[in-house]
Amino acid sequence: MNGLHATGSPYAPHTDETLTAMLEAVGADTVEDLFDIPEAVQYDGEFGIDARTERETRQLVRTILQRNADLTELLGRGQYGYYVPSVVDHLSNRSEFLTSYTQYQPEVSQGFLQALFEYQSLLVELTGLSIANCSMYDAASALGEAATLAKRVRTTSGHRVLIPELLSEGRRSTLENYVEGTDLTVETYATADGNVDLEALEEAVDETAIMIYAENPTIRGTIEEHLAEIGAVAADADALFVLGTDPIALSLLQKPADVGADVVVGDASVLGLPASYGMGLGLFATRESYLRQVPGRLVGASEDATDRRAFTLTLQTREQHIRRERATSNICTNQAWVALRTAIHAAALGPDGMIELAKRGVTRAESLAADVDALVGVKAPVHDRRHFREFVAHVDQPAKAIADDLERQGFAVHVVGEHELQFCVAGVTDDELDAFVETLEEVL
Amino acid sequence: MNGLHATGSPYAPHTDETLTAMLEAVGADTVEDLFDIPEAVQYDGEFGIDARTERETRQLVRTILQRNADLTELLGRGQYGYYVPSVVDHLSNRSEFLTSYTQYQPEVSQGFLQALFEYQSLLVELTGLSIANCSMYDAASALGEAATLAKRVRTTSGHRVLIPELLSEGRRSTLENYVEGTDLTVETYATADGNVDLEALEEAVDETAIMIYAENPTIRGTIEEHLAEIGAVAADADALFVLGTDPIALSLLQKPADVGADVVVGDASVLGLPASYGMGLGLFATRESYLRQVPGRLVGASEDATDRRAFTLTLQTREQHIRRERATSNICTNQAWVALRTAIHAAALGPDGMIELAKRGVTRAESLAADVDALVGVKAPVHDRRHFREFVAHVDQPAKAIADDLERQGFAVHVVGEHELQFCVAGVTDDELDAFVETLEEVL
Amino acid sequence: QYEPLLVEKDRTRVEIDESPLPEDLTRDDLELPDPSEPELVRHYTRLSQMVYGIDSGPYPLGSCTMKYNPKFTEDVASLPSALVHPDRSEESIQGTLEVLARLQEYLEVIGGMDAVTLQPPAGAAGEFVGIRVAAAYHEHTDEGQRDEVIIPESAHGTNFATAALGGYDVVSLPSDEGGRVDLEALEAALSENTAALMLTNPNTLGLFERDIETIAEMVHDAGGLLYYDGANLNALLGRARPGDMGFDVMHYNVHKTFATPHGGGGPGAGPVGVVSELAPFLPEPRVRNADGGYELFAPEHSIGHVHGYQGNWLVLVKAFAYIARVGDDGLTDSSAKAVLNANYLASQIEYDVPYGPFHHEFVASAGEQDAADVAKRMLDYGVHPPTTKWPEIVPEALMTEPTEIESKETLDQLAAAFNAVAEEGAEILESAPERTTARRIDQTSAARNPRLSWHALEEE
Amino acid sequence: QYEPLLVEKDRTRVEIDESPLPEDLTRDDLELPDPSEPELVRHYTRLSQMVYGIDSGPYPLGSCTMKYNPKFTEDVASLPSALVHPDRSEESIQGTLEVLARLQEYLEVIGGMDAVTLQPPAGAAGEFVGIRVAAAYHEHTDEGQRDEVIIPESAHGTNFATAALGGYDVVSLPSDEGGRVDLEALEAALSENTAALMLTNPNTLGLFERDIETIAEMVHDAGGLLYYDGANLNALLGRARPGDMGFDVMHYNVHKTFATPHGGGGPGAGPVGVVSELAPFLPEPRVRNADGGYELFAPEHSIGHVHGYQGNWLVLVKAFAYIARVGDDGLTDSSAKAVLNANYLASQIEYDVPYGPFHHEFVASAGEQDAADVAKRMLDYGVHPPTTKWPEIVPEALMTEPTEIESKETLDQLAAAFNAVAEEGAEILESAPERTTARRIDQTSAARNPRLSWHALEEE
Repeated sequence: MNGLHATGSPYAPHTDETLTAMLEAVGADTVEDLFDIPEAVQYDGEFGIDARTERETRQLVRTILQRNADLTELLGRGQYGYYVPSVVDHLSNRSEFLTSYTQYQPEVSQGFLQALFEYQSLLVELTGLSIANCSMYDAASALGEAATLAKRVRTTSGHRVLIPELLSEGRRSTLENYVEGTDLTVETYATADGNVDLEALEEAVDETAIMIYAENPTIRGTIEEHLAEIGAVAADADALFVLGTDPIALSLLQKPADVGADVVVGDASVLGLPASYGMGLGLFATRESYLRQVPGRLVGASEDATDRRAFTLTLQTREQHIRRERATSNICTNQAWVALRTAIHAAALGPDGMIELAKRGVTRAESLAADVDALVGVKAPVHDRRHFREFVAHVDQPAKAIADDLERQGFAVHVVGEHELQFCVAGVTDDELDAFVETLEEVL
Repeated sequence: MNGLHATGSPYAPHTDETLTAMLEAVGADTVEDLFDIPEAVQYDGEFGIDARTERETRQLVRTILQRNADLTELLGRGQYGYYVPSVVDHLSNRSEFLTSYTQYQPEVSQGFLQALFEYQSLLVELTGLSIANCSMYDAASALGEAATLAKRVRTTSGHRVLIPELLSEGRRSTLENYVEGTDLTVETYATADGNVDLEALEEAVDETAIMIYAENPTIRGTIEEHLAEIGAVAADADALFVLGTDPIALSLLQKPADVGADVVVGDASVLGLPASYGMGLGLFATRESYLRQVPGRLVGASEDATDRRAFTLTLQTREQHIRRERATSNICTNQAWVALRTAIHAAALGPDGMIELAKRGVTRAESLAADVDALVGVKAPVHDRRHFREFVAHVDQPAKAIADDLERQGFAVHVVGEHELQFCVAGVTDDELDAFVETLEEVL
Repeated sequence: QYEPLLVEKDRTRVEIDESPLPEDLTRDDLELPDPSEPELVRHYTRLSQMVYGIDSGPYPLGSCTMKYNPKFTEDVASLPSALVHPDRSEESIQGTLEVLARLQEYLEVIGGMDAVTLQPPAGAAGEFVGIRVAAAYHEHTDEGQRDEVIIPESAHGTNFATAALGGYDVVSLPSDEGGRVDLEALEAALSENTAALMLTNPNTLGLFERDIETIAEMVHDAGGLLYYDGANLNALLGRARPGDMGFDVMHYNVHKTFATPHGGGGPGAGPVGVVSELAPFLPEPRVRNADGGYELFAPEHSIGHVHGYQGNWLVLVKAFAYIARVGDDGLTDSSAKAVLNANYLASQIEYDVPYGPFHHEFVASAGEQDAADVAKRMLDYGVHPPTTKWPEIVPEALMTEPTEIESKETLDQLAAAFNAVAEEGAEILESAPERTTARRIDQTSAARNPRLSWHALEEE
Repeated sequence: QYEPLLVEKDRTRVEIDESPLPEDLTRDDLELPDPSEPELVRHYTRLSQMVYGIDSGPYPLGSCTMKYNPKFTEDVASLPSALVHPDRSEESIQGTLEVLARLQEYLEVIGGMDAVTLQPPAGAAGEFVGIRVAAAYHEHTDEGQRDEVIIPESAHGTNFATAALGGYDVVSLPSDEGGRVDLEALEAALSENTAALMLTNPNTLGLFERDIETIAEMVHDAGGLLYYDGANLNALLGRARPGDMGFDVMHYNVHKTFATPHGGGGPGAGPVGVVSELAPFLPEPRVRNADGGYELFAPEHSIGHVHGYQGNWLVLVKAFAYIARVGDDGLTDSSAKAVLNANYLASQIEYDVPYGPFHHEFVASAGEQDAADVAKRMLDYGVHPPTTKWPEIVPEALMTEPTEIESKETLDQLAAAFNAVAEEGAEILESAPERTTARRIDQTSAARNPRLSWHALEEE
């Protein structure tokens, strides 16, 4: 109806005729009469935002975004640009999924509830823990929520949250914000050659520790070798062992339940989302015993009036809209649609495909490390550990200068030290890795 | 299930286990045993086509297609690259639409049938004729079908099909193929300054003419001024007046029923499809009296067992699957999904938007003609007519050389004579037109 | 579920005024639906939910090869670089031409043909090209008058209609007892008037024409050409090639064999392959390699165009992507699983299947039941029924083609639907379907009182 | 309609073997659903058909602003150039940064705020940033101990939960007779302990807080900050700005006001705007213009991160596209039509609406009926019901927000559903819904016996 010369909202359907009829029905002369805003706070300025046609708007955004350089990204450190199969887009963009609200009327939301139930089940299988919520914002906020869970479930007088010194700034800082309103304090413990320094950790842990956080793989790509020991240290101190990881790593690496993890957090969108400038999906799984203290929404099975299986949001008395200031979290809008995508991506891969993808994360990273180690002026990997998906390399020249050169040649890498670069193979094709090694050799 | 290392078809679901069970059920040892192909004609060679992952395949096609130059296309002559609103893609790609078959089971195809009914109705409104089928392949094949219709409905001894000398090669040649199996012959009549030469036409028409074809707008972008007269000539000779046009032109130009058209053909995908290398949608509308002779599928309203309105394919006794060699056409698979897109695009524009788009076809073409006419060495338009969407310009220099220069500068135009270029504004933005005029001036 | 017509919700009549054209060149007004974008979206979303597609469940329509349409092929077809005008210079669309050239090569080797045109926009259009090429060939090489095309009784309706459109008389060929070409009848039908024999292999009963070499020899000896209808090619992929069997011309239904979506009836694409002797007669323009690039050319004796441009490009690029994805192994596996699925499903249903051994499809008989009613009733079990009442050689035919994409579980579900209906009486069948969007639709009323537009509905 | 779990159709347990890692670093096995691609597609296609979205029909959830989500915004968010890793150098992602910077500017002018952060991934996260910024500000400027946040009783639950998460004691504020802030109660609640007052305007009854200037003055006089909960901003677009009313901090719900899809519960985005005094406390990194380009920087007293990176980028780019599309006129028209629609709908229903004049939403009372039952019964009429039983100030509340995208026709259809249910007895209501995919679902059983994964179902 709006043709090419719309005024007003292009999405409001009112014609002059219906407008008149509606105003008459409500007894107003003009729409303005319906507003009850004191004159003093009325706004009569203009935003200065020109309306555009749909085509012009698409052109505008495209033009702006084309200012991004087209780089092959060997980037990771918590965010991964795996290839996302086409079915994930096509199915998750089905508009019933995309345009629906939270499932407060389950009778007309069974499809989304079931998808979220399948997502929860995926995480239960991957972690070995019995409870997974149906999403938090991202890995960082899930970590923050884990700390508040620790606060609620640990009745000891503890207040210390222990995190590794090697941790992404975003995660550490977000965690600190989450605990700022509590009496908890965040402290780091030392790492040794990319893994947890077990001795240092043991020393740091006492009865005031209520939570120990570790990651597998670590931010520098090393596979943590002492998970069971960390679990034991935590158990001895009656502290919660919170493990940071992700669904692809979990497909191959140790099952968290087997090493004593109480909570698993991380970014589940490694499955389901391409690199999206840090947009994620907070994975949150825990033991059944903490069920009533879990933050976030939970989908459960139930029965409908005809005794058929049906799904519904459940245990909502934990949530803010019921319990207000005594809720287990303030989260309301979450990342449900990303969880849907993750479930679809996992199903598209199947267990075989997920394991294979994980194995390739090991073999391809280690093979790339060997390739760059063979170059003069590079030593890789820096850590004498097994690696998953990425690794740190020592370069004799200043790392930043090499990274800049690489960027000019079309490759993005992490600078993680004055003479340290980090390379990640996730989502990068073999051909691109070959080209990268060649280019690295050239710019050295 | 196929993970990263599938063999065989990635879309066949069989596991080793189900394969065994199924072979047992059919009493075969191997799948090969089920084939009843004489050894002499068995193929044991290889096609030499490597299987690829989905990602690799996408990459392959993308890489190949990137060999196309990125040009602003001032191209028309029967195919137009109008902007297609985003809703058209999103709705027509709903997989129920996209992956369904012809509606031979109407009880589970109501949605598609209704959409095609709405498409037919759109054409009825645009042409003023009472019957429109739910698609032919493209404008050329619709023209061919119109000739065979003329053959069926004209009982005179006539055999001559008259077409304008200015006609696209694809349409003329396709028409000739369609009539090759009949006793019809295709003859051209003269045009005058881009329009039908009425006198020449009158001279050409006698009792042996069974069909007169004309276009509005013509292939050179002129608006035909003598439609009613052509209609009268055809009526006098008892020949079918077949008019070639399209839905955007019809939104503004004379209504075919008002000028005596018996059949309207053309490319309806000017609404609905972006430039798709010539893929189209054959528009076919005619008078009610020819209903039983119409080629192609028709959707009609009916009632279901509960007396509710329902839609169904109807008058199928005209079609090849029922009437075989006596069918009104051999068409089976048609362009239904494109017709769906056309209906959506039309509804997205609304009558206002369609008329506006058509008006802009006139004003922008004439404005561009004025702009290029102002350049030294260019005279435009060549024809002293009103223009729709495109026009021919005379250039003093060799046209091909100018077109080549323009292409190097990012613009594609038609070369239609040694010193004639043709420019079309459809789908080209104002900014792009400005840049074009500037570039043309530079390369002259 | 019920959705009004758009025009019943919201319409506007707009007068043509302030037109840049004089009044005598314009229409007076235009009255069309005028929905807001949200309402438009809801309308078509609801309509879509009233359609059964491959993504809804099994779709075992015999002779239609309703395969899963891989989603990624939609992505490649919507790449901006895929969307070019057909009148662009060859130099500026080397990518488009390369896709076409490579697809031609794929189809040549898959069919065992020497040259392929991609121009025909559908299977029937492919048949038409085949028949036109045959006619042009005979005209060019023969003195004699060849005005007959021989077609087996059980062939697709398009074969008959196409031959007639090409100006040929149709000579109908009865089947032998086993459901295959009757060689004696063929001998009788062949003459110096024979332009071509059109054959589907496996035929519409799913049976391989075992005597194909003899048939080819007979046709060729009579001076005729052998045409292969590619509708059933999925049965043979990687196992036998029409070119090796002696066929001279063939069409491929890429929307069947190569998994492009059927789109509710189209668009499809019907490329045509020929042996080298016929290549000079193919439609123009064709694509070929030239100097490390690609160019268009007109074959020497080309029949000209059968489409305004180069056919259904968006379909062709999807077919190219599909073949490039699945490769040799995938193609060969498709025919294996398609044949296995048909045989397995047939073994699980209670209806009689009179002819065999069949390949990718079988034709069961509904016996005392009306096949059309059986189909309607199957809808109530949530599956799509087979093609019915055809080929007529099988009484009350249920022509069934599950394709390779169905799992044993889905086939079992289909068999359960067949078998449930097989037990039901005429009364239930005649009142079916009961659980669908619309109940049984009155075909007679639709045809007797044709209402083909909203205008016609409003005149009632 | 019923669809099994994927795992019930097809699953595989895979042992981890031939691993590149030593056994003690790996798990033993993995058991997951293992569908073929066609089956996967059918599964999720069927699931989607069991979901009611905005594209299905009206969705008048009060306080949720369920607008139509323009399709083209999906297209821009899926541009390949939109998809970059967050650790890229600033130089290499100038496009991404420009979108963010321009969206910040849009939001600043729309809200009348001096600075905006886009990092919070949801409305509640925005509230948290607001509360943390307020805390940091007080810590930085005050000696006094401020440990209370005042929140009206009728406020969104997230306000309370957020204040608590921020370590504050919540002081609950009763409404006055008219449903607005009770100034006397506010006076009593304010003290030197007051960190902030969190307010929604229009409030959850749809009423504009007419005394907003006085309220602002009172809060500021007490040394507190005034927080604006942006959930209801759609009512005021182009007509009043929180910044002009004296608010110091606000969040925007872009998935409400700026039409990005709700996605079944998320992702959303909850940008936060502040007055200049508070800008130094905003989360890092922020984006700003620099030398004709864009750069990231850390505000002087930043509270740090509240998200691992920069929030929900894909949502933000859609919001940017929406605002750039509709412009001033579209924004201002949205609030007009949203308010008109709410008033019109309220005028057409038989339920009592006790408070007014309301703006974009109204809260009707189901009276003797149970509001939750009313909602279930409305589902049977094919529409989505309003938010129910909240705010509690209205007995059996039906909190209704149709938004600007609904037509009079759709509103009439909604009113008809309201009015039909209003006439119905308790028995019908309690057994509703009857025409939905699932019938009334047993919430008690779900909570008493939590089955939260397929593993739990199998243990039963």
